[in-house]
Amino acid sequence: MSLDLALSTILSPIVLFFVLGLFAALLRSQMTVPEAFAKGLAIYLMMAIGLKGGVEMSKATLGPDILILAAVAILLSFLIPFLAYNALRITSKMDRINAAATAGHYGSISIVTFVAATQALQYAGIVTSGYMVAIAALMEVPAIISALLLARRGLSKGGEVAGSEKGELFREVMLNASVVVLVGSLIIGWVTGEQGMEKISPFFVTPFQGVLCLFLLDMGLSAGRGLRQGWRDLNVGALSFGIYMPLISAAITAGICKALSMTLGDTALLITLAASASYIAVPAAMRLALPKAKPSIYLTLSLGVTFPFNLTLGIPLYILLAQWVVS
Amino acid sequence: MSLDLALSTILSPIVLFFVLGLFAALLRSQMTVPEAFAKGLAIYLMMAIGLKGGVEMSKATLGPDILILAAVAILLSFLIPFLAYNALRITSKMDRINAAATAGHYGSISIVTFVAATQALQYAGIVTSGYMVAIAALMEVPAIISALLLARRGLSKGGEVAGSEKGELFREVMLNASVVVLVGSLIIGWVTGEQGMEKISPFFVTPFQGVLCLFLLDMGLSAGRGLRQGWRDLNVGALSFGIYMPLISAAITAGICKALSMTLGDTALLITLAASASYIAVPAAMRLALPKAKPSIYLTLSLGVTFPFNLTLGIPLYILLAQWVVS
Amino acid sequence: MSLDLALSTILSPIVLFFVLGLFAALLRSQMTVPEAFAKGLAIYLMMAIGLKGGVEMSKATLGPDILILAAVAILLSFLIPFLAYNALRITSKMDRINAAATAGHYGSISIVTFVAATQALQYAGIVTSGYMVAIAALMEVPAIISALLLARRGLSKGGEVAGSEKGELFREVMLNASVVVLVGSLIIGWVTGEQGMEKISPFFVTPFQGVLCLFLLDMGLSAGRGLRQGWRDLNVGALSFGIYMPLISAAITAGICKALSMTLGDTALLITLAASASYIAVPAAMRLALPKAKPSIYLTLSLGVTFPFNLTLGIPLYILLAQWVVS
Amino acid sequence: MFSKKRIELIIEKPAFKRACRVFEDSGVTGYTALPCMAGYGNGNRWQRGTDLSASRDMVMIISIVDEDLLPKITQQLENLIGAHIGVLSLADVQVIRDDRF
Amino acid sequence: MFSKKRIELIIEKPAFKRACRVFEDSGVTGYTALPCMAGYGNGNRWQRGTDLSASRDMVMIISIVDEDLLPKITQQLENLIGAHIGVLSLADVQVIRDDRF
Amino acid sequence: MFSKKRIELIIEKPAFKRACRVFEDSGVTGYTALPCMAGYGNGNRWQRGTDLSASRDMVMIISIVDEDLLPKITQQLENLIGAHIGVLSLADVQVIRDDRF
Ligand SMILES: Nc1ncnc2c1ncn2[C@@H]1O[C@H](COP(=O)(O)O)[C@@H](O)[C@H]1O
Ligand SMILES: Nc1ncnc2c1ncn2[C@@H]1O[C@H](COP(=O)(O)O)[C@@H](O)[C@H]1O
Ligand SMILES: Nc1ncnc2c1ncn2[C@@H]1O[C@H](COP(=O)(O)O)[C@@H](O)[C@H]1O
Ligand code: NA
Ligand code: NA
Ligand code: NA
Repeated sequence: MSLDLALSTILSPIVLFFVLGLFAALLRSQMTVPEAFAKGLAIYLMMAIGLKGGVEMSKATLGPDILILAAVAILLSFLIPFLAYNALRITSKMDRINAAATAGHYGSISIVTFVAATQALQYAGIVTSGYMVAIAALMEVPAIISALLLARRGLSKGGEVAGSEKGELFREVMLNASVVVLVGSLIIGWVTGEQGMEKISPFFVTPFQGVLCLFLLDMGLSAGRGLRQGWRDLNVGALSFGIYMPLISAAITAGICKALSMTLGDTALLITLAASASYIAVPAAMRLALPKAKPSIYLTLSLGVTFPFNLTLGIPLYILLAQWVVS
Repeated sequence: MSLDLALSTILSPIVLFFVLGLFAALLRSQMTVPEAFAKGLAIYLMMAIGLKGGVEMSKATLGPDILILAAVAILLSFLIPFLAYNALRITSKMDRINAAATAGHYGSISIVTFVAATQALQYAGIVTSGYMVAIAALMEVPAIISALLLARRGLSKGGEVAGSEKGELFREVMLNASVVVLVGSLIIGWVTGEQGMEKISPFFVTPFQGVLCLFLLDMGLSAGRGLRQGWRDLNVGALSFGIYMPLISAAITAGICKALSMTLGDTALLITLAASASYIAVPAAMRLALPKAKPSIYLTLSLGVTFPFNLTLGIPLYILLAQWVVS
Repeated sequence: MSLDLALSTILSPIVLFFVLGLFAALLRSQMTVPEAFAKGLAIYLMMAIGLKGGVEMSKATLGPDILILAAVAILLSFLIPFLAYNALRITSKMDRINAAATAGHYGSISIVTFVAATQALQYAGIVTSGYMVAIAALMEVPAIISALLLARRGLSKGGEVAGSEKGELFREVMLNASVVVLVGSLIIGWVTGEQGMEKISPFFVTPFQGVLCLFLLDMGLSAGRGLRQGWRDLNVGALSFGIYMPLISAAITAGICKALSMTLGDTALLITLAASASYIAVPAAMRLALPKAKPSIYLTLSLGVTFPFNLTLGIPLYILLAQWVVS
Repeated sequence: MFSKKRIELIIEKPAFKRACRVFEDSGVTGYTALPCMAGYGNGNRWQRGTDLSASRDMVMIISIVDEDLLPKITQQLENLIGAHIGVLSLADVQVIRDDRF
Repeated sequence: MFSKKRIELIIEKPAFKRACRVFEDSGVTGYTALPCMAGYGNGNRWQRGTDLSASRDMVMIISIVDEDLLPKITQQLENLIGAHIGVLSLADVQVIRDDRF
Repeated sequence: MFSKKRIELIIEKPAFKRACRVFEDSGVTGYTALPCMAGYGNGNRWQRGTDLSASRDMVMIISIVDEDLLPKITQQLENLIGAHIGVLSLADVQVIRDDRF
């Protein structure tokens, strides 16, 4: 039955559209989903999962475990980069700054991977908690601080870049679109509850999976293009990092979830979050904070290697891992 | 029960997403809804309300009252700017040209405010007439003529601006997107009736409120940014105009509705239209016709002050006013 | 009853929104549907029809007739340009290169015309086969080769254009958005079947006709603008070609369908495909391959004349023709 | 190589059509317009997409013209940016084909 | 300050990739492309978004190059705009770092 | 006609706000930014819309300034493009109104 699950995840329309985009880009098709349209869909998706999480939170009673879970999530996001940094330095010959910037991506999360995991779990009939959306939001930012700490030694002490302003990174990071929309929608869903949701669910719930197909077609195109342009800048050590690092994070997180005796669904989601890597919020922050690090390295790894791996093989694997840990 | 109504309007997801956008912008978040996406949604919304109004018109028999109502609406749009102009000149020290341009905005209408009022009324179970959409369209343009009449004395007699063409303002104004789409959809809805609507209602009716949430998130961002950038150009007199002027227009219109013995729903909608101010069609027209007037003044007032006020407090107030007048 | 059908096609919201856009553009309204939004909708539409066709294919058993049909379709696309070229050269005084480029457009197809025909047939309760989507995709490209063959003699032998690369045209054409998305979605629909479709049909099936309205509003604007800008470059012979050519293609195809004893629905669709002309894939290819040909000629004809004709009068006519041929 | 003038006009979008007419009427062989995304002037910043009316957007129009056309066109453009928000500058450029412009 | 040349090529989008190859093959250190939104030439106006094939869109490519590269690159670009719709102009600019270009 | 300098800075979008502050703090009367859509440098191509973070997009900032401001502003911009991806060039232009810049 678990193999069944894996297969049905991989052969879902969502994943197949991603693969379609990936191949189109690798075959050098010029087709694109217009940037403005894709960004609009991204906002829709974040509103939808925020609302859904919020409504579910409004129905549940939240115990103190959620605070422990929140603390654990923040710690995971903060600590994974240190592990990732050392792994990178050992297996590839990447310099400090690039290793630090890349490590930051792996501490943070990919919300699309999270959504895809939710869909796979839902399909398998496994229940998840609404507050996991809040956990996801909490894990976006701490990794950026770790990246800065890791890069500190590699940075020249030459003073500020012209035009920089105190707090610009903080504002960029804490108020980026995904934090604002996710957290905002979560709160709105929480406040208005099931009743408020009723009228807007024909837009935010019913067509959700279809929109995801369209969005993942675009993600496939992006991932394929990232890979095609960037793989020359990476050696085998670095490329393999894009696959073994999520597995390491997954294994560690699985242990933690067992210790916290979390439910099957939440275990699978936390594993997925830990194993996923950012390709929106962190790259933007890194260009500001560590401009010497090369986007062609970290974006190729997180978007071109880890994201496709997680979406196709990773998620079924993480669900199996969760099943094994929980049972 | 009426306080209930007010509360449920303010705590509806639509308004809450607006407030989310407003706060994000005021806190200087960089997040944006892509322009092309937001404009696409705006066209969707106008098609949807046009169609809905048209279908309702196809079911009702239209008496001669509708012609009287149309004439009254045109007059309101035409006359309110004269009132607004004098109010502005008295309470703020705004110069002629800017006062005239701003006054024009308040004679015209905001279709989003109209839609939000429709939703609140629908939620409260209050019936409205389909032809109110046509009334809204009729109120867009006359105020622009008033603004030009008001500004005439302040204009230099120095001949035409290079490159201007006869009729350019007329074409800009009469064939702008909102007039074309609203009126066109109204007619299409009217012609095809309920039967034609059936197949397209899963797109234009069911998800409507959800789309409105996404659109109002963007409107919140725009309003917040407008306010943050523009408030320095305005004194207290001007800023307060953004709130007292809608109330004056509302009061006058309430009296007129009583005289016409209109239904509760239509009264509330006409009050809302009169109290709302344009931030799309009129600004564009003013840049052409009165280029010396400052957008930072009129846009800040209509989009940054009046629109948020109407959306949150205004609409419940106007409904209460309508209830009081009709009963 | 057949006149009824014609009328109900012409008065469907889809066609009426097209006409609205057409008139708005001809009256020189500035309104536009943002490019990024329209392109996003185009991708949605292609995904939706690909999926639908694929799912239907997964339910049917495909006999050898489909291979014959495929061969016929490819041949039609390849041969129609030779006919069109000679027709153009005779009835208008168009030069070789422009006639060849234009002829290429008429061998290829318009997927929106195809979709509109599907809707009209569905409305009339006439069944069509899923694999007709594949047939449509097959007919996109061969005509481009014919255009190149036709233009060969008119081309200077002056060597390659600077910066051109071997295979660029092939890649442009074979991997353009519409081929990738149509064929990709068809395969995905085929693989995942009805079960996979279930979860995504609230996005891809239910709102389809509504989205088509919005898309056709934009097409109307494009067609109207194309016509307004381009008609001066065309004489009466050329303009009439935009109407008589589809009729010739339709007549020939009707005969072929009879010979193949195809079903009513598929006959109507193949006639429509043959009678339709490309305005996306072929123009882009022609700019690369025959840069001396003028877009104002071929785009005005295919988008400004033939497309509006097909959408309003052509489709009902082709359905009647199919009924007459099949019965 | 031949010497021509490059006219660069940054102008508010609502006046775009007017600027086009000025160029066309003055007999230039062509011009090209580019969208702008943000800007600053007089202590105020503007940014595209902030305002649904797009009335604060700017566009840049570039035209390569023959020196002979300059007097007429600059005078007209001066009138235009006297009324509308805009910035005009001229530069020397070289082109390959003299008769193209 | 060092003197360089600024190449500005306005070219139809379908030929964009070809133009890129010309620049790359001629050994420039880089170039940047900007989208255009409207234009006029030969009595015809075009406007972005009017035509779904985008085959009438134009793009502007800017490249700061060393004078030494000019002969080769202008000859190739001349060939390109001989076949495709396009406008080429060159201007003098100053840069701070000589070795960057 | 008065002589001014035209500063053209092509810079990565994440550093856009910093560049704006540099211009504003150095006292220019204004600047205008245009979106870029693609580019090439160091053997790598980039293209807008390829990457959801938009962290590889570039923007072009143009500012017409008085010669007097040049030393301060170029020094600051040099610092900026020392840290961030960017290309700076200066050109001579003529303007009609001297006091505007
Ligand atoms: N003198 C010019 N200056 C700037 N752009 C031009 C000029 N002439 C032509 N163009 C551009 O090149 C396109 C084609 O022009 P043409 O080849 O004259 O039809 C026009 O639509 C403009 O975008
Ligand atoms: N010589 C140049 N002329 C114009 N733009 C350039 C030039 N060199 C680099 N660029 C732009 O700057 C970006 C980064 O270049 P680089 O720093 O060389 O990797 C490129 O992608 C181009 O957009
Ligand atoms: N010196 C300048 N260089 C380039 N663009 C400018 C300059 N001054 C003003 N602008 C542009 O013109 C707009 C209006 O400027 P202003 O008229 O000074 O408010 C600004 O928002 C900029 O986009
Ligand atoms: Na992670
Ligand atoms: Na009003
Ligand atoms: Na055809």
